Amino acid sequence: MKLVTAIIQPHRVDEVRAAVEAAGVKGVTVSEAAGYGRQKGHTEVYRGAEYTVDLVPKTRLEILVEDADAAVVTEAIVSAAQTGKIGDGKVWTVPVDDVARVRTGEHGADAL
Amino acid sequence: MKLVTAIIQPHRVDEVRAAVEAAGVKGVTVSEAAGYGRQKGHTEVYRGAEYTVDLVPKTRLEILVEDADAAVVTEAIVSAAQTGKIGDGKVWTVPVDDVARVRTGEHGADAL
Amino acid sequence: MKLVTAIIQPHRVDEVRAAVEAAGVKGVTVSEAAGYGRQKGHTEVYRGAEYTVDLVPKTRLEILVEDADAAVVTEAIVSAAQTGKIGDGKVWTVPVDDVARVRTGEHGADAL
Amino acid sequence: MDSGNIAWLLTSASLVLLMTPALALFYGGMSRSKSVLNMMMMSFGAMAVVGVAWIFVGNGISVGESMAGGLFGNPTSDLFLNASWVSGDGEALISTGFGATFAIITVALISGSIADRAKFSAWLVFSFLWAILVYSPVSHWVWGGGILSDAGPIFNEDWFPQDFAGGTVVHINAGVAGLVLALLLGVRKGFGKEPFKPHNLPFVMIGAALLWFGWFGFNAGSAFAADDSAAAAWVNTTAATVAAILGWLLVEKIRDGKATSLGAASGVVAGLVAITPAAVAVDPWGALVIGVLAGVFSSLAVGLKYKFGYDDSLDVVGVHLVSGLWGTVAIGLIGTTTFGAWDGLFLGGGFGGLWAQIVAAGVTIAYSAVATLIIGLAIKHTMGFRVSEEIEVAGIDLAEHGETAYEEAK
Amino acid sequence: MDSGNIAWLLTSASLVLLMTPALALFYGGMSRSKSVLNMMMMSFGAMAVVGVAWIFVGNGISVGESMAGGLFGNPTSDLFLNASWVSGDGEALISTGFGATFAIITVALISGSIADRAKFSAWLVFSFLWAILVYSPVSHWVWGGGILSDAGPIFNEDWFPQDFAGGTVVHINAGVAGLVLALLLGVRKGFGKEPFKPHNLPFVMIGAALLWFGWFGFNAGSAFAADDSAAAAWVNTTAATVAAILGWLLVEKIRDGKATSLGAASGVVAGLVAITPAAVAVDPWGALVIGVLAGVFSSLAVGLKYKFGYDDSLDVVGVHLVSGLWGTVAIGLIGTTTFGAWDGLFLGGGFGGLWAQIVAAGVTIAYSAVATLIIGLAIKHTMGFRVSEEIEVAGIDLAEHGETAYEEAK
Amino acid sequence: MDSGNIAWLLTSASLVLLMTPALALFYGGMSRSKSVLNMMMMSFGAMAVVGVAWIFVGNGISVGESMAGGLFGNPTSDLFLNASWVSGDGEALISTGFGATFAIITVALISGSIADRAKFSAWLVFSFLWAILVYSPVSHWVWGGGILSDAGPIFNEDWFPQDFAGGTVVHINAGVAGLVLALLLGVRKGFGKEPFKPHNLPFVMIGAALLWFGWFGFNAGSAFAADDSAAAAWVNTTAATVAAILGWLLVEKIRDGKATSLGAASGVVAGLVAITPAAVAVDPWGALVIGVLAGVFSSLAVGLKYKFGYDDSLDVVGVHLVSGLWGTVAIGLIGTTTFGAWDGLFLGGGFGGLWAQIVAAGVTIAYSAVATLIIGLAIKHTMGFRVSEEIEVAGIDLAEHGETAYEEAK
Ligand SMILES: Nc1ncnc2c1ncn2[C@@H]1O[C@H](COP(=O)(O)OP(=O)(O)O)[C@@H](O)[C@H]1O
Ligand SMILES: Nc1ncnc2c1ncn2[C@@H]1O[C@H](COP(=O)(O)OP(=O)(O)O)[C@@H](O)[C@H]1O
Ligand SMILES: Nc1ncnc2c1ncn2[C@@H]1O[C@H](COP(=O)(O)OP(=O)(O)O)[C@@H](O)[C@H]1O
Repeated sequence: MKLVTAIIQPHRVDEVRAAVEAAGVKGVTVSEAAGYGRQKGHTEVYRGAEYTVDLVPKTRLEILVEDADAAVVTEAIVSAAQTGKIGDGKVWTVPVDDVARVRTGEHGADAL
Repeated sequence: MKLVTAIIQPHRVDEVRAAVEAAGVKGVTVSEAAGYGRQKGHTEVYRGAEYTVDLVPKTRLEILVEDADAAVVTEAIVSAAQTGKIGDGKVWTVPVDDVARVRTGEHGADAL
Repeated sequence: MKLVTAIIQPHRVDEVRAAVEAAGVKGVTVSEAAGYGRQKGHTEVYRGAEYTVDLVPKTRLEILVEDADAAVVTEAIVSAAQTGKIGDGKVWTVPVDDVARVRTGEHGADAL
Repeated sequence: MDSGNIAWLLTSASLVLLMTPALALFYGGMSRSKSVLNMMMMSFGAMAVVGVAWIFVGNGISVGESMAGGLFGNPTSDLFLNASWVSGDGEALISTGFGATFAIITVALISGSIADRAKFSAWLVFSFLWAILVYSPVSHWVWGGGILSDAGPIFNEDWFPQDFAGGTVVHINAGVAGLVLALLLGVRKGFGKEPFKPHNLPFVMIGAALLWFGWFGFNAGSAFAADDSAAAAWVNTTAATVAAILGWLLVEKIRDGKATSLGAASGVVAGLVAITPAAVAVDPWGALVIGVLAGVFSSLAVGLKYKFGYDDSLDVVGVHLVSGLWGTVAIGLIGTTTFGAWDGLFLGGGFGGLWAQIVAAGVTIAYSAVATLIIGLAIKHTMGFRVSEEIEVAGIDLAEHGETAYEEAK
Repeated sequence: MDSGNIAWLLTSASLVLLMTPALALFYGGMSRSKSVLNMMMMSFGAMAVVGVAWIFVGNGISVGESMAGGLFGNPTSDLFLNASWVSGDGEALISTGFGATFAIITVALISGSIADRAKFSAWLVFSFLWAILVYSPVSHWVWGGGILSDAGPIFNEDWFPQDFAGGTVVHINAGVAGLVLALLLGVRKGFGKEPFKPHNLPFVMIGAALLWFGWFGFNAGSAFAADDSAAAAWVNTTAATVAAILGWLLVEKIRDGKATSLGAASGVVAGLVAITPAAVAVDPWGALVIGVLAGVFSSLAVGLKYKFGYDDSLDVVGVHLVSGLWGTVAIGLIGTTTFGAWDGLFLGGGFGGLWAQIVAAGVTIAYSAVATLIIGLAIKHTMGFRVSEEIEVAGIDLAEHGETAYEEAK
Repeated sequence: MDSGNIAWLLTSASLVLLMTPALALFYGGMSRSKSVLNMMMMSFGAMAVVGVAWIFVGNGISVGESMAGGLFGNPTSDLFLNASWVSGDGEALISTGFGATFAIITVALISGSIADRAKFSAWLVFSFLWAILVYSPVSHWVWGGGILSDAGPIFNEDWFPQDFAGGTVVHINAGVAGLVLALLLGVRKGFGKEPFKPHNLPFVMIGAALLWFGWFGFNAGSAFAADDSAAAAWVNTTAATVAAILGWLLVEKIRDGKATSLGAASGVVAGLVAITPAAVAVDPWGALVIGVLAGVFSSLAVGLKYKFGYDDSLDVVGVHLVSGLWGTVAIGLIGTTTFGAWDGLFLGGGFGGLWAQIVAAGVTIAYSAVATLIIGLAIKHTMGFRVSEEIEVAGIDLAEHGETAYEEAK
């Protein structure tokens, strides 16, 4: 199994969720993050002094999938999250040894 | 080494922490998340219109363990977090190349 | 490629970001966490009763790097985040199968 | 000079001044956390520019001697409050201050219909012009001996509109202006799809409560004395408001199954709005009736924007226009003469009062709509009234004010 | 009609009205973020239903002519405030309004003992019944010439209970009712194990400060005039409160090593409660003593719930019952006649006053306990008073009001 | 005894009492979330210890008969307000209460310059000593017939300092003390590098609004009657404040491109500070001028701390000292005699008034600087004034009060 992690723009979450559901994904874990890369942050003014807030808010999605689905889900995320502007984010895949469903104690693909 | 990640119900955190400590775990990193899967969210009312909030709050635990302990810790989490209701969460394990302790610069199992 | 994850003291974030940039890293994802380990929490008073808050706030950094850079970046983080006190945190590395840049759809090292 | 009256006017003016920041909290809590500052700044901005506008010519236009057959008061009669000042008369002086607080809150009310998307500079210009060109003349018509008073060309000493504290001048006026601006600026991205939920409901509740507190100055202060009328207005204000909470929550409980805190806070405001014109014109039983129905009408009316597609973001129309109209018309139905001027239809007074109330409401609606449209269009086509969609989605606070409302610890 | 007195009564009634939303903020801040709306809605709900109950029959029961030997006032004497209205008398009218605000806050105080777990509909029914069946008669006993006044069967013109602004009627009464409801509804899941810490301490502090502000209307307004007594009450109110902050913080510093903000806010309330009955009955030195000991007693008393196992969630008993009792009894010890009615024990007045104070407190405790229990049991066994444990753990706001207090930006 | 005057004094004293928690909210919102409680506790602590200090000897030192040639009032003349109490005179009694609220807020203002780093116990000791040794005598000098009054050795009946409500006594005094303490305690870790941004700007705005509301009691209440002067003060207070918002925002718009909410809130306070001494000494046009320039001056002055390297954390110097000085001096320039005592320079009154204003300001600055330094040094070298850097970085709330301001739901 694989864990696909996506860092995306917060306002694309709904579109991405719809896309991965269409690709057969049944569950997603979401959390807040912030990041920077080529996209630098914005400028705020405080008491007459300008300074840069360089961390931009992002949303992290984590999706457990079977090995075969990782590429498909990655493409689904990329196309749904894409706006073409710097800061659209990253999607990466890591190998997973095992998954367990807490409710039932099932393991492996059954636990997804 | 392995990284065991668990997504659980927020109100089971204390029980799970006790269980993994009993299983020999010395440290845990905790963060907030939200998710959905088979468990759908709840309904809120706003200005006479109903709509669905489908992300349910969850807690993420991350635990670094030696290879041999991954299965034991996973079982400890599953049994402590289990309520039997949909939405109890997932536990997964990924391989870890290396761990370092910041304070000392130690690496590997010593750093846990 | 590798994913280097670091759990550090919140007040060392600026130093660590400077250090990894100096080591050639172009982007970072940051999120909030809390944790415990050897470092136990602090005591709060409430209505005359003392009790322990044992989760200490930490910051999580996630950095995607090429295989060759993982060790360098880890060392950069360790030395920048180190204060020598208990609770300085952990840095670990996991293998990554693939990375995609959302904006362009590029994959692999080009996507970093 | 009666020290008790001055004491009450000083207190009342202070209370009404507090209403605008209270509104900022009420509106700000209903906004999303990325646009709360802009929402609050529209109220604070109104305090600044309307305050200056009032001291400059607004007070003269409102209470100066009638010109042009009662269309407005003499704008130069009290430039920079100089005439009031040199009179040395405390009651005159504090009355101009009391008037300023009314002009400010009326303008601030409008801002609720254009949350998240108006340029701050455009809003300041709008506030200045609207205070001088709309609020000041309309207040002259009703309270300054103008065309909607018993001294005007339409009415006579027997039958004339009663508006104790501002059903027409304040609430209908602001409600219509809010509707016009909402139409002019257009809907927000996501309107009708996303719920745009309040980011901080305790703020909304406390904002509503501070409005209520300040409203005692608004209504009971409109007696311009610490007398029997003021006491009557105080009691009716409370009666209508408690009833309106119940009315709003009842509709929610029946329709949605749940009574919300947003509903309770909105009910407070609806009740206060409806009793404003009628504060002494009906008895406590009448106040209860006006209140409970204000809660019912406004709770039903806030859904209309989804039906008709205007993005009255924080329900200026549903609450202020609807309950303002209801309270104004209700006097024509159940007005009594214990403290009021004439009996309403159901109390045997005939249709005279009802007619007067409807005409006053109608004239206010017509003028406010046209004048607001002209001012709004002028701003739209010169400096522009709305920020870009990008700014709106990212949050207007950052782009317009260079700030974010909340910072995490570091 | 004296305009200065009316001005002060209008102001005082407005101030006391503000106390209930201030309490909502104080209590709401102490709640957890998943149940803050329900906590605040108990106050807003009390405003709505107790307001209506008071206008309906409550005012009559409280201040109408005594019936049944002083057990209650004539309920039909001022139905819907009609008699007050037609009297046209401003002081009478605003006094009924002032009375309404007392009834509302007294009921709202009780809600602190049942945080996080009461059905909102059950709370509304309780509020309505308790206002009519408990608050109104008890206020008649003490202030309306009833059984606990000098005109009653127990006391005489020399020795009778002094309760300037509500030590018995308001604080002991609400404190006992809170205790009974806490016992009736039972403890929350986690009581005694988890700390249930306040989710927003700035809210708690500002809530306490607004209570203090409103309390000037409560205490100094209870002079029913802008006179020497009112001024005396104002000064003592401040003296006791500043001393009570010190008293509470001192206990914390000694016992826990740290002076908390929750302690400062709680000290404010304890001091205000204790000086309420005694506002003019002691001198400023006495007020300081009452205040500092109120802080000490209440800060020690809030821990008792853990010992005895009743979940008085936000310390209605520890603060209102304990400091209310202390202030009531203290008059019997250090009362003076500059503005008060008789001298206390330590000032050479003998035991007469002390006895009167203790009897008044005792009768109030007994009646409040029994009547609250009956009303509470009736509700529990018909509509049910408590939500399910599942709802309690998930957060009552969502289940009862369909809302969450705070929304993140999106 | 005039009931209208008492009514207004009761109201005013209540309003000014509210200013200190309003300041706590204003300052607290500007703090970081890890130190907001400590910031607010400095205000609440000042209420407690300065309240007691005032009742003990402060009132006597301030208004008792002059001793030592006008250096202070007789400290034993009103111990524990006993003399006021037995007089039974309402106006005397409430005036002592009114005075207490001024002493409290003046001390609380100082705390803004030492955010995040002062030991709470040290702050309490400082508050007590400063209230007795600095505030009380200086208020005697200006208002109690002391050395800075027309009865003093420096001035005469024609030319003497005008300070209606506290430009010297309150704002210059507190501003200088803030500067001295900021220097004494030293800068915070990260000063000049990190922005230390406000953690909750809606709190800052509402805090400023409540300060404004309370300030009506401060300024209009300083007429000590509900009379023409009080009305004049009310109007000028509003005129200056609305203009100051504009002045501050204008500077920001021109310099930074954006008008901030922090700027609007700060403008409110700057305007209020500047008009405080001049509330009746200038006409509304003069009030507008004073206000707009207060906004300009203070918005420029808040940047000075970065230049000169003193960590006046929340801008006590930039706002209170600068606008306090400006308002005090402005009377010498544009004072008029409609309600004021003499004409200023530009109104043909010559240099007499300007000289009096400058001398009064200078004497206040000198005394406040020296006395604050002595008290501060004494505390620093005995109990210590500052927490460790570790505590400061981790957040002072936890270490000093054992609390964190906000709790997440669980
Ligand atoms: N090397 C990296 N490791 C981890 N996260 C990264 C890395 N580079 C970028 N990110 C994340 O992706 C987001 C977008 O990256 P950025 O370089 O700004 O835009 P783009 O990918 O469109 O070129 C960043 O805000 C950060 O959260
Ligand atoms: N495929 C998945 N990938 C990542 N997280 C998931 C996935 N499926 C479920 N989750 C997480 O697990 C939680 C519980 O899953 P759910 O399907 O609702 O319950 P259960 O596991 O009891 O059937 C979700 O809220 C989500 O956070
Ligand atoms: N086994 C572990 N798995 C995951 N996170 C850990 C583990 N041990 C420690 N941590 C994280 O590292 C932080 C610091 O660890 P701690 O043991 O307190 O200090 P140190 O590493 O300096 O000995 C913890 O707060 C926690 O977030």
